[in-house]
Amino acid sequence: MDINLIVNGAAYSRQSAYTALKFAEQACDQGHSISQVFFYRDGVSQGNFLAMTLADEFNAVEAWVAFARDHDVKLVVCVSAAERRGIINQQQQAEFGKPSANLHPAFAVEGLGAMHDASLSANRTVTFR
Amino acid sequence: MDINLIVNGAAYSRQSAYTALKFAEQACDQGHSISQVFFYRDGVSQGNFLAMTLADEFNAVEAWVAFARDHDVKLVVCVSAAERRGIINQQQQAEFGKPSANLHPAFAVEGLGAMHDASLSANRTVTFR
Amino acid sequence: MSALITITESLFNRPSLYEQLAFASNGDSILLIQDAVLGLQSPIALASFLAKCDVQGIGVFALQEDCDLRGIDNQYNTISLVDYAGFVALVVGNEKQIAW
Amino acid sequence: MSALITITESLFNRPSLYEQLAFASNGDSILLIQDAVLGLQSPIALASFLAKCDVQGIGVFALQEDCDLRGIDNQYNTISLVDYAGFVALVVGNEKQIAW
Amino acid sequence: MVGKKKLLYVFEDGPYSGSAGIEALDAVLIGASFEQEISLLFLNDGVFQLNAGQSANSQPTGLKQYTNAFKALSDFDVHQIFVHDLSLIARGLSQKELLIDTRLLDSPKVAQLIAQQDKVFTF
Amino acid sequence: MVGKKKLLYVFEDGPYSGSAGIEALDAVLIGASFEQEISLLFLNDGVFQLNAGQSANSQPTGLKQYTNAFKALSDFDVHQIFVHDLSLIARGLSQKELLIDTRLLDSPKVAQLIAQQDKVFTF
Repeated sequence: MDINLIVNGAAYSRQSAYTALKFAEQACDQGHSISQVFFYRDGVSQGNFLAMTLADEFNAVEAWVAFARDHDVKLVVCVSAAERRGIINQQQQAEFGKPSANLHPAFAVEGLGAMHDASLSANRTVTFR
Repeated sequence: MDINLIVNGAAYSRQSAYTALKFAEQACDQGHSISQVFFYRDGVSQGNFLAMTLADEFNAVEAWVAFARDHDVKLVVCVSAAERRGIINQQQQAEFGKPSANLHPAFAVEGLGAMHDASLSANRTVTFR
Repeated sequence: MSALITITESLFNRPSLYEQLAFASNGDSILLIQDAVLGLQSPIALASFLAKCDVQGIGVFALQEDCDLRGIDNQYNTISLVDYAGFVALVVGNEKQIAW
Repeated sequence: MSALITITESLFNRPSLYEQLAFASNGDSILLIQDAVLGLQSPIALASFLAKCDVQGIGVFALQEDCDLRGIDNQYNTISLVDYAGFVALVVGNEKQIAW
Repeated sequence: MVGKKKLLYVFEDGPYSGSAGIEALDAVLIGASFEQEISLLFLNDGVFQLNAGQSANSQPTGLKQYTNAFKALSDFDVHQIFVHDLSLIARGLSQKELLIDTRLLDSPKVAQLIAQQDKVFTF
Repeated sequence: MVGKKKLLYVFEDGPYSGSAGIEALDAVLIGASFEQEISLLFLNDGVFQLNAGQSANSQPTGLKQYTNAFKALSDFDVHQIFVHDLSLIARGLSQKELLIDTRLLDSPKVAQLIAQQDKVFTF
């Protein structure tokens, strides 16, 4: 089956990043495909590569990047949610004249249309709050 | 009176940034002094200068910076909370070899000791969750 | 030492916060802010909470601006609406604040 | 179309989520994850919720790993513990998921 | 139209304390452009999103009063606006105090609405 | 010692779902170095922070099982660990299942404890 995910919870502060990732890994192990993981609301913080967790703590951005690479999954942060929360990539940095960027390049920046596209085409949509 | 604040709620997602700021401004207007605003937990996101809100939306980082300048208030993000959430200044950028920084220079980076120092010396401590 | 207790969350979402009145002392004050003001709209929702506050000698306040923002029409004459200046006065007038 | 309803928050914090059972339909399934598994430790806390689920024909599951992490000892033989593979199977086996 | 999907957007929290409402509304406005069958459901504190008495934002540094944007939904051809009746009543509100035209549903009708959906978005 | 202040740290949420517990514990460990009179209070779901049955973290990519660190509190000379009795009982736990030695308090005793404090930290 084709499954897409929506992840709304913040990295570190909430377990939802972890739960979503474990679910996604297991789905792939069972032969399903994860068409897209869309990060919305505080979930966009999961693309911030400046996050530094302790060696024995779960690091959401590293875990998502590895997962997406291993299973060829599209990671997307919602552009409006991310800009409001200060998560931007180098292109946005240039566009808005900001001094830096912090979104991992493995994450695409797209609008809520991407969330709908994926939800309308996938067999299942699973939201993690 | 000398009042210190602890702010735990995330910028944009929670009202606590706004409530804390309105309280702080009113306290200063009444002749009290705000010795320190300590940003802990998700509250550290209020120092992220990459955040871009719409013109008619409340922008926490800009509002805190203006408030601190006008009233000579010390703004502090908790180092461990901020590093875990990817909010770092240029010194940390250099120290950890990160490609960028996103903490507004008006915010100091200190440990939980600073929270205790302020709380032990102030007449009142007010927490905004 | 008297306390100002601030409650931020909605009574409807987190009723247990309002049961924590059992941890307050005579002379404490409670200030309802943010979603906690939503209960003021219903003449029933906060009635038993306020009756207990009255028995325990605890004053109950709510932040006017948070009511106005949400269009809340205060149904309780035992809840005093305060502005941010009143919030500051409550902090100053109690030895400590507790954010439930 | 049957739904998998996931509940994430603690019964003790947000009891209204468990009253939203009224919005579920016969044949739906409920999966308790994260803080929602805390109620399994008490033989009383979830009893009336589970009785209603039984009447409505709704199966109740809980995520084993979240129980183990928290040291929760499931007190209910009507709640089936599932691993992440079981979570995936529940998503596949219902036409949609709703995250309450 | 064949192939139209039923999408439901649920509002469960009050406005301003958190951003769930404004971000759910953003999603609805984008969803409306997909020409599917869209519905909104307000339950629990979500009914306060539609409370008409919300004060306009007087100061420029204030919180954005975004909920008037619900009035624009009809311009986007979104007309299926449902409110859970018990949620409304328990909060001391009535249907005529709401910003926009809504349809009240009792709990079994809410269950029926949800059962008919292809996707349910919560925020 | 004259001038010592009474500081209370309150744990209200269960572990892992959120970071309130680990971040409250971080604050306690720093607070302990200030040589004040420190107490911890566990109420509501916070009592699960001390539940002894928590599984060790088997996989390296798993969630950090941090609550064993509560056992180190006594090394920091933190001995005032209070648990609200009704919160514990309502959640099917008993005092002997907890990770560390605690003192049970009924609601009036919790009110008394809070009333004696100079500062109360919630997270």
